Amino acid sequence: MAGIRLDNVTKRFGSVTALDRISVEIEDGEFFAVLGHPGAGKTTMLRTIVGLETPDEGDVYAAGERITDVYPGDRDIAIMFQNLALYPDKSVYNNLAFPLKQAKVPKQQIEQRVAEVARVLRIEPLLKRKPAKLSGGERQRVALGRAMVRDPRALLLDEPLSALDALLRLEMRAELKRLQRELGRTVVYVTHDQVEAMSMADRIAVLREGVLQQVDQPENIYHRPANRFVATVVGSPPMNFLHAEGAWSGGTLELRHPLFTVTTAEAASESLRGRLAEGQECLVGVRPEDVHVTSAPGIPATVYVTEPLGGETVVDLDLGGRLVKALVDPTLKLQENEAVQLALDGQRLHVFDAEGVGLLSAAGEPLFTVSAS
Amino acid sequence: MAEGPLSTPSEAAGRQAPRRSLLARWGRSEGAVAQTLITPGQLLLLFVILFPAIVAIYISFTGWTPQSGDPWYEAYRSWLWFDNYWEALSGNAFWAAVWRTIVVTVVAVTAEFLIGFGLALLLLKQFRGRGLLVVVFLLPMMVVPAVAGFIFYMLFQGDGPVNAALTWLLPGEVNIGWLTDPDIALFSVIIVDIWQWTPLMFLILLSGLVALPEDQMNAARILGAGWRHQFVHLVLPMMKPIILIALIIRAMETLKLFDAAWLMTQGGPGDATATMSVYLYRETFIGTRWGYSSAVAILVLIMVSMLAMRAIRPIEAAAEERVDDLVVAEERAEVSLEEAIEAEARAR
Amino acid sequence: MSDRLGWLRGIGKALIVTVVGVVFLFPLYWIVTMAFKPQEEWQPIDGVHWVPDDWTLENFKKIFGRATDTGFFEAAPTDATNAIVNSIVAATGGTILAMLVGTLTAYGIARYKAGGGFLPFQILQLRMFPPVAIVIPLLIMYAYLELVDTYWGLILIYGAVTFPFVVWLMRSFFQEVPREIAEAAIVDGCSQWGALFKAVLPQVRGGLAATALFVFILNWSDFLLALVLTSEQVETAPVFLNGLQSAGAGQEYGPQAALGLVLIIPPAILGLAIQRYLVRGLTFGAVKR
Amino acid sequence: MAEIRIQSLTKEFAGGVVAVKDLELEVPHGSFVALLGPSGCGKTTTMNMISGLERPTAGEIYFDGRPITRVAPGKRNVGFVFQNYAIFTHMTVYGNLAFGLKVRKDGRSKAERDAEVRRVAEIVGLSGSLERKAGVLSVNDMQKVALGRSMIVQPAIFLLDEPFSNLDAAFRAYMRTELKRIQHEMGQTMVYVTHDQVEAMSMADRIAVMNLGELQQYGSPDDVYNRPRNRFVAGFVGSTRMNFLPASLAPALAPEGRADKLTLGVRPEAIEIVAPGDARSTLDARVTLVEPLGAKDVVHLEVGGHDARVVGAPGRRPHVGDSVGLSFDPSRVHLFNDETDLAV
Repeated sequence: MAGIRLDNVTKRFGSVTALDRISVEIEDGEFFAVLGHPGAGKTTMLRTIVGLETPDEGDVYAAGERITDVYPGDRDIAIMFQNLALYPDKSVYNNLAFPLKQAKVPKQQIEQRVAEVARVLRIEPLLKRKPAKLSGGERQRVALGRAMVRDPRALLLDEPLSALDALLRLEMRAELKRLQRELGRTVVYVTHDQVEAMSMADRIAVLREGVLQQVDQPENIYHRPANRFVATVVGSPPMNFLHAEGAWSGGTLELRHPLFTVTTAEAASESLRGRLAEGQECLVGVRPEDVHVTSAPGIPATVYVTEPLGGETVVDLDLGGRLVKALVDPTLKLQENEAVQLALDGQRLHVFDAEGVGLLSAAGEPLFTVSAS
Repeated sequence: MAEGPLSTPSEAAGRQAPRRSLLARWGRSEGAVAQTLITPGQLLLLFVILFPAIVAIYISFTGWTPQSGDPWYEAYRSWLWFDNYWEALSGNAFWAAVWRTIVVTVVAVTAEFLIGFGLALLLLKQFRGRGLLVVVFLLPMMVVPAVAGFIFYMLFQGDGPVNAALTWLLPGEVNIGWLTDPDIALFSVIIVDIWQWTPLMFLILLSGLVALPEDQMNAARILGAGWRHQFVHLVLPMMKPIILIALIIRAMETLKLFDAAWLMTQGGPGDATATMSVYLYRETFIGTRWGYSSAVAILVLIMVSMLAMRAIRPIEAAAEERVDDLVVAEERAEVSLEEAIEAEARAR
Repeated sequence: MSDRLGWLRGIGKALIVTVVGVVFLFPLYWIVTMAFKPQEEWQPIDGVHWVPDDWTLENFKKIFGRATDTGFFEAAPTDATNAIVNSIVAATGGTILAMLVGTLTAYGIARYKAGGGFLPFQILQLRMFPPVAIVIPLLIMYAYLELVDTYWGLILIYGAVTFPFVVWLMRSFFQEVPREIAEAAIVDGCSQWGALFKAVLPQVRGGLAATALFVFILNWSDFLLALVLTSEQVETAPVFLNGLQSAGAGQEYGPQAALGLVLIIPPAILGLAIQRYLVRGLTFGAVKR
Repeated sequence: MAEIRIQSLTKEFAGGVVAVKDLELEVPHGSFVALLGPSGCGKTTTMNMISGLERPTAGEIYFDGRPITRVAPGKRNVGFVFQNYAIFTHMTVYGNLAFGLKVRKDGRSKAERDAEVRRVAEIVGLSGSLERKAGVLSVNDMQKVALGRSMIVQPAIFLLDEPFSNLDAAFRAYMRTELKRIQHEMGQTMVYVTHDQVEAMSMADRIAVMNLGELQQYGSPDDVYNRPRNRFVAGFVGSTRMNFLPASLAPALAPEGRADKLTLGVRPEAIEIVAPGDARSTLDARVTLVEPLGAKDVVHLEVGGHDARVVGAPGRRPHVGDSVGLSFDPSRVHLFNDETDLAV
């Protein structure tokens, strides 16, 4: 109850609906990620929580109290902008002390508090310097420090790692996660990088064009995607989709693809009874790491192009006219146009209806068996 | 790392928003602060445009003069309706002044543009003395216009340095009546304007050329485009907005030409160099027929504001160049994944 | 391109640049040398003295009221010290007024789009009107308010006439400060005013200084408004120069050149100081070099 | 399509900064070579010298045996795709594509040129937006225009400077496959500059790894990945950073006891987590953090005061604080000499 709640929040900028009836509850102390492509409305959502944007409809609650019209400075919520927005004219010390000065905290307490934050973020040596003289990683820590210094009830981070280079991003990810666990504060973390969301968040909200697609733990977002969009947002290279037709024989549902058939287990078919009619189009979703090249007879395909990445190799396969990506062991040497046999991991399949709405995901349970036709 | 959380989570979660005094709430409301910020500016606008316009319109319908004894607010005693306007519009003195102003503006601004652009192109490539040269070029722009008028008054004397230099250069005695010959005097005024403001045109166009995207130029060179081709297809089209701004701003200022013309020739010989501003000044302070002068002033204000409507658009567009609000950035169209897969199927 | 052609182009370029340089610099050379020429060399019968035979400070002494020989007939009093002081006071006062009002208005427009989209146009239009067209009503209002020939009179009109430059220039500087800096200050607890004074203004200190100097140059260079709105008390230097010009039918070359030189030096120095912002200033922030 | 030979190419900028130091490189006929290295390693400067935008201080460049070091860029028949596209934003897409043909006045009639533009527009997938202004296109379409504009003049050599770095992940993967296919079908000699080793590994036939203006290694993706010549190449190439540990931690792996002067290099995916006492365990470690990435996990460990990472299947996920054994795949362990950084 003590966390942050958005209730049916809608925000329009002229003709563009940046947020469309968003309702979500963020628990207190949770590391909550908001994932989506650029332009999905993630930043607008953050700005609405902190009060820099006022929703056209709906309300924002913090610890159960309605704060929709409360002035940003009085919400006890801090935000770290994507461009960090450090005060270029002030030293690092004054950047950190600024919020405390506005809250009229006694000078002696400010010094002690800033020292504390500087120690936690390992930026003590930088206190005298101006932001322009800092490296990307240091500037990013100072911005985090300024957001933390007032010990707010929640920290909103807008793609904080996007400006850093790959190596630093790796380190900062680990440090941010460790820091959040120690502070025990709610963190709302906006990113378009699915690796960051998957590796750091307790829960992820996937957003597309202002509409909430799914809110769940990383595992479920990955293994039980609510729809086709969520399935493609997480996991790289993205999930493959193969067109098939639903066919009921007795109690069990079969998904017929020209080159293979997926038979659903008895109990699972029951749950799809009303949602997939006989002959109705559907999509079989399978992640590249669940497409295996086997020596045993399987689904026929030809190799289109291989991309060796060192740790693994991405293979583009022509499966009945459609391109399918598979993730294979780097030691497997494949020539172009080579005919291969494929096996789809039945415990990892997903079924979507024609519009892309998720119907059923195996998620490790033996719900499907795949047989070449 | 830190031993424990900085303060217990529940304690932080419980804090409520503080109550604020009226003044503090006023200081936080965007609407109230925005209006307060622009009020002084709007008052200044009223003081310099609205009140003078009202008073001028009122006086322009009367035959009032400062010597007529009664105060200005009783100017209605000599109410003339539109007589002053008819007199101005039918008289040729007014139109002659308008014509002279147009001639000065067109000739001066065109010459400034051609010389300025030529020099900017010439000096585009970085070379040793360029910085110094740009500084030297700055000086004429900095000269107080009245002083510029005085300088050229000295230069254009019959036995002055200009005639002396020309005699030295050209065969035979040169004795041009720069300030005395009615056919040439206006041209002398134009020369002063060209001398003073070509540097501005040069600097604006130079900064435009310098800002041209280097990599598009390189791309054109790699595709085999020669210098002429680059100029016609890349430089000119991309410089169009800046050229427009430079011309408009210079035209705007030249229309108001008074200082140099007055110091040098007081609009003389006769009214050979009486631009609009000089003509109005003479009618007001020598003719003292304030009713008539107000009518002329209103006509000028109308003409200029019509021009201004058209002229402001490019300047506003350039000044607004920076797209900062959030939404436009998010609206940028972006190929969704499905389209990419479709394109791939189509390509094969 | 063979090198010989390149060398030829280099010479051609250098030639053009020197010719243009001479043409543009000669007038300045002429007033500087004239200011140091004794009376005999002002308009010598034996032809133009391109370089002064002997240099004298007499002209400067005359315009600063410490002339030694007042033997020859003086067409008009040449002591300009008072006028120069008036110019300084009026230009500084006008600049301060324009900066205060203009900066606030610029922030109102840049940050909150205050006054609807049309306010910047109205302000820019103000700059388009020929000042002489509003001179009569101004004189009437000033007489009514007893502002004619007073410092306050000049300061008010100078502030109003250069106010558009401040608004447009400061707006372009404010636009360069990311929106998030003001928003960060607000989230950190500042009021809208706190965000402006504590977070945004410190980022545009350079712009403020440049705009102030630029506007001072404009006010310093005014002639028409001072000519119309002042008589003896608050007469500015350009008006004084005009007085010398018309009284002695322009024969007092020496002192006039000295006064002209004194008038040119401040804007020249200030102009070079803010050279980077000059183009931006004169184009209302449209051209950001 | 042409073959490029570069001989002791050097570029020194004013102020003594040496961007490229006597580079030797051979780009065989119709091959796809990647110039890989961190920013500022001289790869873009090298590209600019091949295209003629920059003139080298020393050394020669040959196209098919013919020296072209002093030939003007326009005369080298080179295609160049810039990192920020450098498309003509004020022209239409059609204008951009036709620019190369219009400039070269190669005697083709207007109709032929028009057909050519439409053909290339079809290949790069722009036939729908030929009349649109190039400046308002999406980032991905802009990249297509840049590609099409260079392809249309059938250059002998195609140079690309990190062309896909501004695209979103999904479209970047798609464009990589497309570029490789176009290169393959047309047998086009291509030089591709990138700092992204995944791009280099997945697209190039041969990779030239550069650092601080010097060529570190020039070989096939497999050579560069599995047989790195020095510590820089080993550390730079590979999606997850290679672990570097002092060889003294596992002396058995170092030849004849020179363990103290060598460093051990092993990739995170070449390590398997086993029980502490297990026979296969090469050395012991303590788990400090686990990062679940869906398809696999990245496990952070502390080994004798040094950090290390292991990439494993999500199955048996260790907990923070566990002490475990690390078993190295001996065939994929590298050793580097501490002074020279060269592989042993």
